[in-house]
Amino acid sequence: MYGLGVLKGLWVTIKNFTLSYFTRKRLTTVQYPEERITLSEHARTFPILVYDESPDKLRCVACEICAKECPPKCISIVRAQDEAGKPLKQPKFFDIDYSVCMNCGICEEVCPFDSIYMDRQFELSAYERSEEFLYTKDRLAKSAEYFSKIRPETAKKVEEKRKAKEK
Amino acid sequence: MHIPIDHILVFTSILFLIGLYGALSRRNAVGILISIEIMLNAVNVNFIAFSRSFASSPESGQIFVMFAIVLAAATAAVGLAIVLNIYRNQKTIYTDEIHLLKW
Amino acid sequence: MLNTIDQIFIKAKQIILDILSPFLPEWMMILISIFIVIVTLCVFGPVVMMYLTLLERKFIGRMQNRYGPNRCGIFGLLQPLSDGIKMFTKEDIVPQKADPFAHFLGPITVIIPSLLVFSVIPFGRNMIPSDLSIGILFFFAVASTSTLWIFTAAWGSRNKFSLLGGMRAVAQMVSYEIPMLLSIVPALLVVGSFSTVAIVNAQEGLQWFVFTPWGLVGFILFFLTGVAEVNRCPFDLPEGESEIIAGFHTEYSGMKFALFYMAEYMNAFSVSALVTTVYLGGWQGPILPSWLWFFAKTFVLISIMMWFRGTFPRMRVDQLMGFAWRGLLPLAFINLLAAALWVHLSFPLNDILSFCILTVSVLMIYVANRKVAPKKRIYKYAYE
Amino acid sequence: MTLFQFLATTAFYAAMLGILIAAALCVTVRNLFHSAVFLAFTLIGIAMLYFFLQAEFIAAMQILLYVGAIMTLIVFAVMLTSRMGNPAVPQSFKNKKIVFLPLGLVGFILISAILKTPWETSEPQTAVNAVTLGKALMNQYVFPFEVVSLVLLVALIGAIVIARSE
Repeated sequence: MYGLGVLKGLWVTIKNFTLSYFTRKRLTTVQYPEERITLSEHARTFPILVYDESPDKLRCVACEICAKECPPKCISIVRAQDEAGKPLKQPKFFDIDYSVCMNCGICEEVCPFDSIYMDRQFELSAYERSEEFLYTKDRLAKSAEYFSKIRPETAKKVEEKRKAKEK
Repeated sequence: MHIPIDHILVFTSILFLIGLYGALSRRNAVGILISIEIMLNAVNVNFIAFSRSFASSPESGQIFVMFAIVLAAATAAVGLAIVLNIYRNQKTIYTDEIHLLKW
Repeated sequence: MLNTIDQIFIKAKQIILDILSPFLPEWMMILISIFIVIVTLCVFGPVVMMYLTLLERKFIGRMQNRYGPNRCGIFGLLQPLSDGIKMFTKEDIVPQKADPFAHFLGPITVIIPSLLVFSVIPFGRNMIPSDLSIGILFFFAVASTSTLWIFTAAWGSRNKFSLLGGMRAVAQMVSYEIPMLLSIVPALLVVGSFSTVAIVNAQEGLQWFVFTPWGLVGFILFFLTGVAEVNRCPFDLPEGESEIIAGFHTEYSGMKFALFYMAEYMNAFSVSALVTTVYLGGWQGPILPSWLWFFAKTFVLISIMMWFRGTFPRMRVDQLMGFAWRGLLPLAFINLLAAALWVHLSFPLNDILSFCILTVSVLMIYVANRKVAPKKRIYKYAYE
Repeated sequence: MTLFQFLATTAFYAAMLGILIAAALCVTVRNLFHSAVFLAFTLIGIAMLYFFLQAEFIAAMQILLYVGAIMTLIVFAVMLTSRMGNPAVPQSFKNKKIVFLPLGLVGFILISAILKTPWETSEPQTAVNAVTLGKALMNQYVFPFEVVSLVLLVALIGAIVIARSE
């Protein structure tokens, strides 16, 4: 009948309205600063560098594959050199411009040494756009425990792979 | 609230003259129709002013004004329809440019 | 005791007058009493509008499984205040090509009818700002001018979208004005006078007009046309955000837009107030004080309007026009006939007769307007 | 002459002045849309005059019919015929000064006639409300009432036929 659709529509909205006062789960909104939704395992925001023991011994060997692969070219690496000028297997400077990074996660996929991974920190507001968003090596470095805390499965896989490689 | 009637009559005649001036001096057909509306209204005010001091049937003035308003609506409708038709055919509604007897 | 609560506002005004009377001359007192009524109306209008916006946002929020605004104030109660401040401080941009006179005139002249209209609505027992002998007619006369002012606003902003919105607004309001006027006439027929106070007095106790057959149809008719006249949800083509940005008030920002916004909500309030006055018995009600009855009924009607807004998509222009001319107008004429019969016949017969006339006519209009599926066309040569 | 009589008469004369100004503006302003808006102001002013002259029903009818309906017609006509506002074209005849001659003549005759005749200012009757109007319309003026509805029907059909685009 012509008018039934109208009545059904009215019934649905008034049902939503009345029941929203009784069952809390109908209301989907999350009061953001107070409550937080739990991020899923594969949430990714900005890349971080992982180290095992201390922040200056990063897993990264400055091979610059991630810098080449990065679509917006926001990673810049300078290889470290010892006194004699021989290049070493670690970066002297490793800067990621967070304001340019588009959180694509390609650097995480291409890194052969499991050193660069995507963090899930998204509250990174700053007053100054240019300097504060240029993350240097020490600000990027995060411990392996932190990494395994935020991404348990991938950390487990990476650990097995590394152990297999060491044997 | 006693307003001497000749004050109202002077006012309506001035209003009528303003409408007449508009009708005579405007080139735009719609402008002329607007001025005719002013003249009609001036006459209506006269009716209402007189109808108050009519002993026999005081409401006759007001009824006449109602008929006048209705007929003004009818004339406005037909007049504007004609103006639209002229505009569609001649692309202009300036009265001095409409001088072809047929289009 | 109940009578004191009922007349509480009248007594308050009387108290103020008594305080002031020894100091001021007699003629000043009359001006003061008029002035008090005007000030309360001018304060009451915007305040009602502010809290209607909040009520609407919370009501529709809850319908869409989310909270309404609850950040400013305890339950979002200060939200209208913050909206007001935002509207004040927003920059008021006038487009360079706009016609300054019409653009400036738009919001002023749109707000005047929506404020003037409050002077005729009876808020409670002898709580009517000015009891005109042509109450209802004054309401419609003033409400019908808003068509022209909306068009001045649309024409003044010299912008294709607002012109479209303006033309849609004029077409819609003109075609919904006739059913609106005709849906009122049965009530006037029964009461025999235009004044709103007489209409409310005629609905003594619980004999509201809505309980008579023609009253129910008239109520539905008047409510639907009222929603259309106020450009609210199912009929809000003039400011259809999706297709013509914001319709006639596209080029307005800051306080001018706030005036349009305020005029819309005040019109919604005054139309639902008039529907309660004519069909739901105004402030007539068994125990509660009269003004409480009036505001309760008006807010029920306003929440129904908001309920419409939460549910219905916008109507297409041809559906809108078809609904007015093919649906509401014939029903209004027949409702007039049924009401006339109802008045002239005795009790048992008149209800039955008018009831059957109306049900038959509603079904006939419904059948006449049903879309007939085109017959299946057989292409003779295609099949050989 | 109580204060209210004084207030009412000054308001009446102020309304009259306002109407004259609005009408003068409506007739002389170049932009056609502005003259339509000023016409609306004159019509509302005249409705206020009717309120003062205790013709409330006519005032409401004036606003409802004139400003609500006829003004919409005029505004639509203005919109459809003007090329999106180019007031560059002169809106009035070049030799419009000549118009003042007949106007002055007619005005002089009219106003002098008005001022000379002694209007018998009888006490105004009781206010005519909608009820007596309705009764008169239905009893005494029922024939013109029907004829006017016929005229409206004819005008309606005529306007549609003329303005209909082929």
